[in-house]
Amino acid sequence: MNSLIILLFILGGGALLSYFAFLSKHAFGQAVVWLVAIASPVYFFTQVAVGESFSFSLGGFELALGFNHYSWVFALLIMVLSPLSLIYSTGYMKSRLRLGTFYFSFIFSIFGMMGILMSRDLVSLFIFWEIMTWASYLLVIYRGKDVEHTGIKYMIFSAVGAYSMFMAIVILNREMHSFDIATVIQNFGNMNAADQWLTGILLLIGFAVKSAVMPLHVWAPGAYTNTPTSFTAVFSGGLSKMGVYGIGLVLLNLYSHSDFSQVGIYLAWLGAITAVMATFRAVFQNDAKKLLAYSSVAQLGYIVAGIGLGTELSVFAGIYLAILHGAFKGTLFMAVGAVERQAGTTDMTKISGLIKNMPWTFFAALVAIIALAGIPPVGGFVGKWMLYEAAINSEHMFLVILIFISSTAAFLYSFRFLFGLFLGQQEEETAHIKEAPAVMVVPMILLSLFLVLMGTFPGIIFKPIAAGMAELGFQGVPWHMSVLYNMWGDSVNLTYVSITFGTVFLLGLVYITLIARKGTKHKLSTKDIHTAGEIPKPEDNLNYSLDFYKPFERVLSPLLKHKLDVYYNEFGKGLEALFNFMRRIYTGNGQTYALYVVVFLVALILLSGRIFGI
Amino acid sequence: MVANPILYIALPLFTAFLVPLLAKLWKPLVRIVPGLVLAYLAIMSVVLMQQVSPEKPIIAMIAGWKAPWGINLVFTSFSGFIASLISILAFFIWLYSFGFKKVEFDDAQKYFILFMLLTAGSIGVVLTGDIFNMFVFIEITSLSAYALTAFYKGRDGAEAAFKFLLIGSFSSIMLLLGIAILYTYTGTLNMAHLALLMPQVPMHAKITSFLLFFVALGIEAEMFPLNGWAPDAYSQAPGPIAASFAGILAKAGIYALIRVSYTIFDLGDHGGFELLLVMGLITMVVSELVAMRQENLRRMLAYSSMGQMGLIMIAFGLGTKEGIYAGLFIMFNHAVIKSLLFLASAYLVYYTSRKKISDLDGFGKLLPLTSLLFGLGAFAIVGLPPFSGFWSKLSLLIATANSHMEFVLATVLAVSVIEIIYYFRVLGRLYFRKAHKEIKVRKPTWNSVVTMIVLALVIIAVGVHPDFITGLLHNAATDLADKADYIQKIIPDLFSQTLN
Amino acid sequence: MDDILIKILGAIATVILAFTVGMTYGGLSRKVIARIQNRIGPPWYQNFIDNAKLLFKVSNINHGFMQHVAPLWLIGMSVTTVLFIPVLNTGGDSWYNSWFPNLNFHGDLIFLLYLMVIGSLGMALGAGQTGNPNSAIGVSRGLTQMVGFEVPWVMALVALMIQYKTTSITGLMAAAEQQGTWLAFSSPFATLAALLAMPGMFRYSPFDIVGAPAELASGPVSEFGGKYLSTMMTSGSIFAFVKLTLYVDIFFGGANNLVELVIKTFILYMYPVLWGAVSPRFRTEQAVRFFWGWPVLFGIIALIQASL
Amino acid sequence: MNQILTYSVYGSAILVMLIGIYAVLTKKNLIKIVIGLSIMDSGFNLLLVALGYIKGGTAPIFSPAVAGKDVLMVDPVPQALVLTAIVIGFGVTAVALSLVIRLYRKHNTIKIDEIKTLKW
Repeated sequence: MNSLIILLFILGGGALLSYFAFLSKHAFGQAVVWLVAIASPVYFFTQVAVGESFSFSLGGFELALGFNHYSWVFALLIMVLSPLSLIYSTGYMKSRLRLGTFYFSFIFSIFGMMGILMSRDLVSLFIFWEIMTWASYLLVIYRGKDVEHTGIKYMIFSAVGAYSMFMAIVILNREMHSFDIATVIQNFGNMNAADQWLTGILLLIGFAVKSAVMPLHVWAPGAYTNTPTSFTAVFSGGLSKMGVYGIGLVLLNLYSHSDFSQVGIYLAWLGAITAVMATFRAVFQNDAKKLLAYSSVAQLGYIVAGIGLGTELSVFAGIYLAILHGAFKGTLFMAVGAVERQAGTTDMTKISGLIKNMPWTFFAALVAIIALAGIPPVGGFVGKWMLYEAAINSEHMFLVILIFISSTAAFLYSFRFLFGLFLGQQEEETAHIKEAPAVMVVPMILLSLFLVLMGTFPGIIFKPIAAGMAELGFQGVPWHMSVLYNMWGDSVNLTYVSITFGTVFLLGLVYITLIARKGTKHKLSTKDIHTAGEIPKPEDNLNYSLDFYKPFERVLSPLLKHKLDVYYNEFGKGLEALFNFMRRIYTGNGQTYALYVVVFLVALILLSGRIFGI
Repeated sequence: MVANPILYIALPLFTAFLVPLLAKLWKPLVRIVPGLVLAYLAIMSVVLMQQVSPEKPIIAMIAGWKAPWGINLVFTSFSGFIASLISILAFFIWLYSFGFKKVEFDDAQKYFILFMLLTAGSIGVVLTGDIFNMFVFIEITSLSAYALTAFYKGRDGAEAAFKFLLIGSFSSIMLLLGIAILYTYTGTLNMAHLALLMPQVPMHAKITSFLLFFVALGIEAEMFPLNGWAPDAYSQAPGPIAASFAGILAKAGIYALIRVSYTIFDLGDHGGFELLLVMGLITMVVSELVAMRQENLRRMLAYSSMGQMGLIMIAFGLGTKEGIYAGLFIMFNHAVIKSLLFLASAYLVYYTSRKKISDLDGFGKLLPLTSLLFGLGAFAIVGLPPFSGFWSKLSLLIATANSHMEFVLATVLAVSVIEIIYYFRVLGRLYFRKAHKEIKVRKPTWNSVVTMIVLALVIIAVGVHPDFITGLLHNAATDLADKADYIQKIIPDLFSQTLN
Repeated sequence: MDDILIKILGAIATVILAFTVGMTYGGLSRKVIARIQNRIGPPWYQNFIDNAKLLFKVSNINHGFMQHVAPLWLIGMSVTTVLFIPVLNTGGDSWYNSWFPNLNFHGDLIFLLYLMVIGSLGMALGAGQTGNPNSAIGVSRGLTQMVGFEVPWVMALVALMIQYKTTSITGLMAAAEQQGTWLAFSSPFATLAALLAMPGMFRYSPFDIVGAPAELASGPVSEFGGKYLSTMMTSGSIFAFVKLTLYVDIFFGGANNLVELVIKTFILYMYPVLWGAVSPRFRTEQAVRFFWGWPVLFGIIALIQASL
Repeated sequence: MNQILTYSVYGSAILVMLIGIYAVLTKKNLIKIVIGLSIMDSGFNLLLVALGYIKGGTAPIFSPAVAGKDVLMVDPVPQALVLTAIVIGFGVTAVALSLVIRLYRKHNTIKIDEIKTLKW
């Protein structure tokens, strides 16, 4: 029995099994989930390897499964992130309502993702893609919050994307007489220009929807917010990367062999604009989860920009960012989930100063935020650096500026996030809140440690990425364990950075703790603070959390006035009015119907000359 | 066992007229005997499908007259497939309606008589090799359909039935006219013989009769703008009958349409197929768009199945073998899935008078299994893997792409997005709304549950492993595509004469 | 072993130099401003005294771990940065030249840009934990202002990088040397944009919206005292030196010996100080609008010039 | 002359059909519509019989009288068709009328454009 099939079997069977197990008894269900969460990664890392393949025929189509080095990179991400968040969600899911459905869809979407990555032909790719889509849709609407709005929006956009992909697939099949991806890549250049253009663009649309590129991103914030947070970690961290994976395939494997290599640049621009706009939106969110949702869109913007730019370094940066975004955004969503579970809300105007209550969560969030902001010496910096260097080296200067604006503005929401949830005044209402259970904390901590490790030794990830780049046509990408080079030979030596900063920091820590140790009063209440003379009354609000960035909002107000999905909604309304009008065709009067029949016949007979060409 | 295509028609007709006598003996026989007969037919069709192949169709002569003089029943891979589909589906619909409504005895009697007539007629339409005979069977089917539509006195069945009848009688007139024209020029009524003599029919007559056939059968096949009767009939007929309209009546209609335009007339490549394609496209678009805005669940399903019929017409309108294959696949899926949807919806809106979609709120908790099956059907009908709907959509798109029709491709896909929207709206209401107060729930009876589960299993099985039926579909497609073979199998001597 | 020793000694020397110069400049700026406002003002070594006093203050207060380590972020950042910045030109022939090229060749501009942010983020977190609303307000203003001035500053840098096909400071300095003129002359618009962005970094009035003594009680630092504040002062003065040196290195041809360095940096330093002495404070959005006005325009011109 | 005769027969048959169609499409009264339907049917039957007629043909019955010698017979098939069509038409009309009764009981009217509860 082939190992790929066994892996798929573990996931798919686990999904069904968990559904029925939860029907019978809660404990069984938990057991099954743990089983899957442990078995699948263990099996994956021990038994499955690149190069194994399994081909079979189904419904008259020759289907083939098997990882290549490129999809392997993403598979690593999925297989690390998803089990962790599965374990996390055993602690996170408080309500036992429809748990079976939840875990079924959760595991089934993991099944879909792994399937996408291991499918070597377009049919199975599409099948797994659709499975992933509807499974994640079930999770988006799981909470039952505005199903008619957010859920349908997600489904519509996914469907549009998937079907444009579908169209491209069948047209490619017409030209190639095969669904095999390798064959398609080989013969793509031989198609006529129109077909190349059409299929490529359709595929890009299909993938861009999942990776939330403007103007197809409007589903993302709502969907990310509505999903149960333990899945949002996978949703934003892993599932959106499927789109990135596909974009990489299309741009670098198909278009690079054709005369449409410029498309990548436009996509990069779209990505950069997405990054800027989403960042600006994220800055002004009051709900931590929504903030993260927007920031995910922004980060995906970077990734797409990196891959769209299409130079060796930029693609490298893009894939690296994709992996790392999976890690840190997973951590952040887990942290938010922990807060949501313990405090009951993620509204930053309602809660504050949780650092004392949930120190571990804070630590994980802190590391992840530093990674998100791309500050050394944590892993995020590496990706950011490579992205900038790539953009500068390829002299797309305004692109650089856009990316830079968005990542500078990212500091704003990064701080807002940490401050709003964990810092600031510690109120009595939140004093009772406890740290989240271990099953939730441990995954976060693991991921954050991984991020710290990446800060100094990114080479660990560079190795598989460099191998994967070969599939995209970049043979022998150079990489070093902890030195970054750009294309002009300028470099950053991460070890020196970490050593210097670490030494100074540690020396300083010793120094600042020891000096005047007697007189140092630790952990004062946040109530006794310097208030320039006047004594705050107990009812005074000392927590600055509303309109945090009002001045910035004033600056950006002309830009923020336009929201894209407003236009989409108007469009939808117009269509529905049209349909309502069309219903009147069926007047309900039998005679009218009879009249239709006669008129139709007469019309046909009159037009028969035209129809039958005589 | 005795396996002969004639039994397909003889047995149900016989039972239909036997039922009143049986009632005299023992009332439950009225419910039981039709089931036994249909079960026999179902088993028989399995047996026959194993015997038949494109090379050797099963041809049964009535009263020993050879074609073209006698009327014969032709059980080829194509017609046999549809006939088996209909008979098996009929059996399950009987199983569903076995205890569906504890109506008083007379109604049950009528119900089963009419249902048997409907089945017999539809299978007759599919199997007969004689065009006038086909007309007669169509009339039998429509008459029983009118009566069944008006089955419930409580509802507006009569109104729907009258509209149906009004349009239906137009269809019968046109059919007869078409037949008459053909007969005047060829002097035969046997389909194969007609196909053989078709080249010598003058063009204008050929076209006129073709258009007459096209419109008349288009009415049965729910083609726009001839499908005004469909939504009313679907929404007013009893649940299982709505299912059998989708699975049996419409299938017979589309079969006749295809048989006429593929086998009898040779106009296909001169515009006949294009006409079918365009009308199918229009039908699909209009129906799906209208379905989008329905408040009434049954009407929504009705429009959606009209849309599916449009899809089938598109598939056959492509005129390629792949197209036929896709069309057959969609016919199969539509028969199974839409029946499941209608049967499930019958329980979902059982006690609500207006059958509003808004009455479905919160049924996911009240009727978990039924709602689940409905959802499964919805997933399947919009063509999400791993359900059977996906494969038919895939094959249709491949066929469309291979005949270089990007526009049709795009339209079909765009419309399926709309389909997704309105089906998922319903699902959202089912599962994520608070149930209304004082809502009465009818728990499904065991037999209907069995029926629905079997249909669902078929959907999943075909979805996971489509090779269960692809072989049959391929045979059927090859059989339909090869016209000369059909003629030669039925009237070999005449065929050879014309050849030399 | 030997060269490592040299490295460490050089590093220490650099830090001490930076500290002294920064502190002195701070004191001098106070003096200058006082004179402009027609006061006598403190002596130039006043900052040293303050720092020492704070350092040996017995009672220190913090509200939790983040505030405790916040100054360390700052000091760590400033020391690391100063070690990655070439203090003197490689061409210089003074006997002490070999001390100062510490880690210049192991980091580049983009890296520095990000390095400079660590401090302010750590600072912000520390200030956030104090729970003092003024600190939070100050932080939000500071970050907003940062978004403001980073844009023209980065535009200028990107323009230079693309023009000279290098992203490292040493590379830029080498380019300046071999073309013989300062980059200030060869690419004036970039210099203009950078110079206009500069006061935002130094946070003197009119850009002192973060501290804003009158309304925010000196904002983020308001909860810091004693050793914490002294550490901040130290790192602040080092960081001032860092910024000045960076400007001098990039735009004004670097310095071959310490004297030249001191002269250049002091002149450069007087520019924000004098501007601040005579101008009132902006509101936050005004500041951002200022930076996104002319400076950005110059930046764009610079970019276009670079791409030609 | 004969041509004119035959064509007039065809024409009249078609005319009857048109009258029926006219009635169906314009009359609001359900009864009249049903009548229109049956007029349509009969017009069509006329047409069919006329098509099958061959001048001077006898009834297509193999009686001893005509045995052996070749006499001209009218085509039997159309007549068979017509017989079937008549029967079916009768059935349809019966069903239609019963439906009309049902409709009248429910809506208290037989105006077709007032019976539009099912629409859109």
